[in-house]
Amino acid sequence: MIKKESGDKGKSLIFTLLAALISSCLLLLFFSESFFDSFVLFFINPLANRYYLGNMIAFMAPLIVAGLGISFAFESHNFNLGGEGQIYAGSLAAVLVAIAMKEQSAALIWLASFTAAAAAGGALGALSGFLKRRLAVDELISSFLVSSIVVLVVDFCITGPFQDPLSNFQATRAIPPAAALPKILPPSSLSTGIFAALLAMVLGKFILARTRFGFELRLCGANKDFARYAGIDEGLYALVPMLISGALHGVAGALMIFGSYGRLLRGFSSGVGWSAIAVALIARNNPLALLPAAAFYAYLDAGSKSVMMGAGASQEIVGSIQAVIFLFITATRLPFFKAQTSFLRTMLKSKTGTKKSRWRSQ
Amino acid sequence: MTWLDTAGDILASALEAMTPLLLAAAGGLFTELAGMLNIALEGLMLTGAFFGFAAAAASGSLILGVLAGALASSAVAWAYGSATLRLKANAFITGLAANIFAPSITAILSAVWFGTRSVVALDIPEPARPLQAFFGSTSILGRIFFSHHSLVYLSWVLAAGAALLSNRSILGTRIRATGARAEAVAAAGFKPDSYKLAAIILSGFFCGIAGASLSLPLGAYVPAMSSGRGWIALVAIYLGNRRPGRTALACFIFALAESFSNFAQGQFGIPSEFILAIPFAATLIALSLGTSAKRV
Amino acid sequence: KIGVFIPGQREGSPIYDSLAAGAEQFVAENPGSSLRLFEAGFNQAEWQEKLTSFVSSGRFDVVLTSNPSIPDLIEAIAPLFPTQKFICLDGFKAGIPNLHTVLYNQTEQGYIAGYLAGLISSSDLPGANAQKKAGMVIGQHYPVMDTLIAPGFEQGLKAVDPSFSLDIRVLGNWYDATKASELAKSMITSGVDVILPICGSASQGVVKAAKDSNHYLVFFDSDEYSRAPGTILGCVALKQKELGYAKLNEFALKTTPWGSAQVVGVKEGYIELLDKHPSYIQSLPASIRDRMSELIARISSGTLSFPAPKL
Amino acid sequence: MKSVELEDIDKYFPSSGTWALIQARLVLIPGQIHAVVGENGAGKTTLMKILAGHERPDSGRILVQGNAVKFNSPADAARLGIGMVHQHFMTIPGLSAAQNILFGSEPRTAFGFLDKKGILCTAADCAARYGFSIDVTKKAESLSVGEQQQVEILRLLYKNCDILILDEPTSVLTDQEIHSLFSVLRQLKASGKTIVIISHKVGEIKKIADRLSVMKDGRCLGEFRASDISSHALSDLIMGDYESPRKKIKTTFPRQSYPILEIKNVSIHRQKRKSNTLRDITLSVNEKEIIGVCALANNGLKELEDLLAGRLKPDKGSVAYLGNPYPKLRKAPWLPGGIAYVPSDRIGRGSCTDRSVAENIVALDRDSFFPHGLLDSAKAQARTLKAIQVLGVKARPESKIRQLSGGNIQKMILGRELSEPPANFCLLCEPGWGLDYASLRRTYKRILEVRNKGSAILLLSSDIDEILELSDRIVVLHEGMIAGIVTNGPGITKAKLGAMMMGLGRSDGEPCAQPEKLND
Ligand SMILES: Nc1ncnc2c1ncn2[C@@H]1O[C@H](COP(=O)(O)OP(=O)(O)OP(=O)(O)O)[C@@H](O)[C@H]1O
Ligand SMILES: Nc1ncnc2c1ncn2[C@@H]1O[C@H](COP(=O)(O)OP(=O)(O)OP(=O)(O)O)[C@@H](O)[C@H]1O
Ligand SMILES: [Mg+2]
Ligand SMILES: [Mg+2]
Repeated sequence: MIKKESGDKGKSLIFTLLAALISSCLLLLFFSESFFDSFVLFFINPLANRYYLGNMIAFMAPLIVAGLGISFAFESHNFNLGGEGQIYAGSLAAVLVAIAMKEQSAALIWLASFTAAAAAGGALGALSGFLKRRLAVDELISSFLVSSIVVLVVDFCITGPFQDPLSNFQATRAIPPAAALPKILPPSSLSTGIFAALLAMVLGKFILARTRFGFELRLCGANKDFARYAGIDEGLYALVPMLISGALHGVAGALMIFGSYGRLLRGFSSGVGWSAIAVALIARNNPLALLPAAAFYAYLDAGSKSVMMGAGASQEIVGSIQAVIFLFITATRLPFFKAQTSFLRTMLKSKTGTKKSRWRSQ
Repeated sequence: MTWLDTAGDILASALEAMTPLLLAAAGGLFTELAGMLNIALEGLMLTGAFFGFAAAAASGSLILGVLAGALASSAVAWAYGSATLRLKANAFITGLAANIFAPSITAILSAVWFGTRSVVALDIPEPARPLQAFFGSTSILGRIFFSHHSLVYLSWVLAAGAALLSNRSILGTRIRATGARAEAVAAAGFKPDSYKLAAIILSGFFCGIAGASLSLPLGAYVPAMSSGRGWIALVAIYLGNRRPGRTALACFIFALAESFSNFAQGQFGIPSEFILAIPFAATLIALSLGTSAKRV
Repeated sequence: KIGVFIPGQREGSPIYDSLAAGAEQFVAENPGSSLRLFEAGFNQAEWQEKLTSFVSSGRFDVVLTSNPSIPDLIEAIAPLFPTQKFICLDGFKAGIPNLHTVLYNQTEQGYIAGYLAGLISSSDLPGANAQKKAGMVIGQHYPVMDTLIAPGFEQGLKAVDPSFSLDIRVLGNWYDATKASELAKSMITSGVDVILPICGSASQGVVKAAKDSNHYLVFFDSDEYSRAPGTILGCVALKQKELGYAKLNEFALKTTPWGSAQVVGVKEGYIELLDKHPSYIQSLPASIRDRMSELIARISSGTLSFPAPKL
Repeated sequence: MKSVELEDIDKYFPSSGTWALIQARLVLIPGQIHAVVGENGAGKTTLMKILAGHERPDSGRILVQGNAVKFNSPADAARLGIGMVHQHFMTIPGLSAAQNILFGSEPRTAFGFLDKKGILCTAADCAARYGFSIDVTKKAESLSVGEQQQVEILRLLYKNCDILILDEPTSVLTDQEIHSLFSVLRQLKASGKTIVIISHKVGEIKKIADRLSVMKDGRCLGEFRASDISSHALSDLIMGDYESPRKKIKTTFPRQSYPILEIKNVSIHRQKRKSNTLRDITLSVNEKEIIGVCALANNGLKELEDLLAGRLKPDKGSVAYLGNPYPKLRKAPWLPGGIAYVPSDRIGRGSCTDRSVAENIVALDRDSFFPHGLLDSAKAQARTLKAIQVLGVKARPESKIRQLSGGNIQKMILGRELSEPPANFCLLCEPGWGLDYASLRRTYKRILEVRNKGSAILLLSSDIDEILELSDRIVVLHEGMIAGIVTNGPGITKAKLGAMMMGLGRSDGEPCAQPEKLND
């Protein structure tokens, strides 16, 4: 029988992290000029250096928000592969609104821009949801295709109608400086956006775990047939979670703009959509676990940058290390540790199982 | 040039552009049938492209190149598959790992073997155009069907082979059964994981050849040269509803849209971004029409 | 102590490779100086952060870099690191006290390439046809491309014959060589016989397509003849290595005009048609070579000049 | 021929904190049919899964031919000739029945390709040899339950299993199907196979089994020769002190009751469906009335269920509930306008196996349990306990459904759907599935209670005894059409209904197959 290994999750996570750590150390040892330097740069520097730390935490904000978006989709058994396009479109909407509202107060700009970002991202997500509901088009594929199109269209907007005529970057004009989120650890790009992200995360957890909406959404994800039997319109939950997912991606994009970049640069989000999926999967779709997962991911990212800059390690070596870590990070079972875990399990059982209890009918 | 000629050229180049897609989709079909989302197609293709090219350059033989590409990519697929199945890790994340790993390892080896991490262009034999001599390429039909290099025809044969393998062979049936209901396969006394692994290795094999079909005709290895084709292959499989014939048709639709957009760039005053989006839009529309037609 | 900040990857980008080579040459000739190269990758959104961390280590006397958009970044961080000196090639921004920029006159570069392409296309070389069409395959649209290079190329073509038309096709990335080859083929079937590829490593696909169909290429930025002798008929190079070397020397002599922006071109010797290469001499008839020499002479002497580009 | 012994098997499920088996033992004598009986949750399925290698025991020994063996997977057990047909079938969708039967040892042509013809022939031969009447070309997903079961049994036979374990094989079969199953089992026994069969129906067991083991609370109470023990003594052993309310609590329904559910001229055509669809069905279910609907497999029962479950839209005709169009989305049974629905697919549709019992109950009525959008746990807990109590489900509100035994899942669903206040309309499909005798009696009692409180009940069942016991009126479907509606009474016999189900006219005296009388 194929069964989900329950329990031992915490333990296996520690083992997997250890395995990842050890194998990446081996790679560093093998490839880098000076193992010690590289090790410090990769693993210590991101935490010790204010600038790296700030950027690392800043990177966590969009990861958490977009990861939350992925979780909303996953929990309802939808797969949103369109994050890239949703982030990009959301950012464009946010920037345009912010520029148009130059004269207004910062709070007003934030309100309008983030709403616009959510609307733009949400519309794209909803499109995939709609296609799934109406035409039974797989949302995994449609979201990917829509995103591929949107990235090109936004590229056109950036380099065409909305290009900043004064800049050599392929970028829109900057948002009003007053509207940028307050910085926390200058010169790093850490801004108050991280608090917004944390707030969104907690709110997301609350909605999924406690509210009726979250309950229905998760039920549809767990068993559509039963949800329908229970009188839930399961088609709605193909649409709405994708909408939310897209909207959160849009907001994640806006957070990056208002927190770090200050304008929409072509290709600025490249990869964030994918990273968000990785983060959500590492967190196993538990919104609160997004925080450590995003921290881990951002830490890895910061470590790579640090070692590339400091020790001249090439992109390739850093890539190999990341690959190895990804290979292990979601492992729920490690062959080498199997003996140990099964030993632990028998120990555990002998402890809990002493009292021969039975279920009693009420 | 008449419009007929133009259409013929577009068709001919679509058939050529279809080759890597068709092969990668044939590979991805196995993992899809085994019930796994294989996002590593991209990385597997790149591995095949590099090793295929390296072997062809070293041996001077295209056949060895194709084989080496297939084998190297199968090996990477095996590693990715075992990690996913033995460690019970999330296939998406391990797939991501494979996609990060492939460009890294090829760059490292490229630096060692060819002294550059960038484009490697060496003299390797041109793939033959086996049918050109017999049927000529003067007529439109000749250009469309008979003017291609051997890898194009190889891809047709292999795609047919993959279809046969998935529909008719024992292994194919087991893989399908695993995808349809793994616990039933286990209950029947088989190990579903070994069929999943077999499917992943098969996908590696086909993707490796797909990669070789990029680098060998070009006579060069260019980093990142798979540039999203693995994803498109995945799209094609969905569009083809996991059936070999329809998947091949889906690959053709995408390739046709792409070669049309290549042509269209020179013709109309539309911003290039919109033209580049044509293949995706065409696929999305085909997907919507296709499934809605099925619903009636 | 020199830090070279490469907004891309050294290998595969001749322009960055020669920048690094220039710096390496300087270090080799000046014992006591040291060099640290950093490749920031092609994602422009990451440059700001990476440049800041590169600089924030405070290890460099001067940071040498090259890209039109980098001066904007330096402008943003210059106040934070007022003592850090920056030299940026291929960029233009005056007025920042710790920055010196040198811009290539890429309209000139485009014009020369276009003129050569026009001559080739209208010649009776075996691969040239009667149609007045030339093409470019570019990775993406970007400002220098749209405002300098492409217009320069087109002017060059029209200077040969006003009836020339330019066919520009966009790849959408810098590495899909297979698609680049398809684009080139499609262009060739529509009558183009000379192509200028500016699409990074994907240009390999254009080379392949041109070679297979016996048509011609002109190239940019560095000596590329050996990639396809007889197919690549001309290279209009930026002498980035020499310029980088010269600027570092200037820095060592403390004569750098900080805060100023220069424009260099053929006249200064930093844009050059590589016409000494045997491949150039053998493949092109004397008539074309003569007209090219004449053009270069006109530009050097200032008879033909292009307004300093505004960016 | 192999002898098999299970000695002192213990099995603890940490996830539910249950000792499913405590020192359980079982001796199988070669060439005999061995029955395992016991109340719901007694551990029967778990013991059989251990024997077939699907679960590993915590302690205890499995002896085959006197040698201790260890099964790490079903494959290990299969190698020793032990195979199991699960309570929930394991056919593989996408493959034909023939491919399912031969799965794992298909005949092949050169180059390792499937010999499609060979597969069909071999499978058909195999089916014919054991007297199965299945069309092996059908796809697995279009097989009826009876056919799926045949496929599963044939699969084991084809693999030459000596020891066949059948977990509640009869619970979803019609009488005819049970009859033919039993003759197959006898034939197998004659050919030397050992068979283990789990069942809750004492009459059946007395008929088919040579020996029987009684389980209770994870222990084996004893083994008996079937001929040595009377049905009554057996019931007592299984149920302990449960005294059965044999007397029927039937009340005749009032003449002038009004219709609650009205089906008018409903037809459903589906070209793709192989099974028969509905044709011109007109039926009204009145208050205080139970209408039993019976049919052979593939004669429209499934479609009728799906129609009333909102899964199929009528192509023609209409359905009205309380004078309004039939609701698209069901309301919880205890709400005004709600509908009670016990589906025949209890794992996929009737419950969410990854969720707790409480969540499975809360899910039906989000309006009341999420008063301000947030869960009112106290209320949910109260409703859950109420539902669990109706039939005595052995589970805590927080237990996951997947940890429940088959019978307990069914009791949870029944309890939920039939708790107070009852719905105006109840759609009950195979309500007695997998229930032990005591639970079955309680369930019937509860159904009649609900009827007497005014509900209109439509009972779809393949068990004619159930239909006869509960129904006021009986509808027989044949090829998607109503073959007859009769008022239940002494004149209505199994034989008569059987004839109607096979489409053999309605008048008495017509020749018809005589189904075996199973119950005493
Ligand atoms: N409803 C239930 N479902 C599952 N397990 C139960 C239930 N009730 C009790 N148990 C388990 O059974 C064991 C015995 O319970 P407990 O000590 O409450 O029984 P008791 O007090 O001896 O009997 P009772 O409660 O019937 O008077 C406990 O370990 C408990 O975990
Ligand atoms: N996977 C599991 N996890 C936890 N508990 C389980 C699991 N499977 C069975 N149990 C528990 O073990 C006990 C025995 O279950 P089992 O399925 O063997 O009963 P059964 O005799 O087959 O009952 P039924 O007649 O209802 O099918 C039950 O209390 C059940 O809740
Ligand atoms: Mg010409
Ligand atoms: Mg059971």
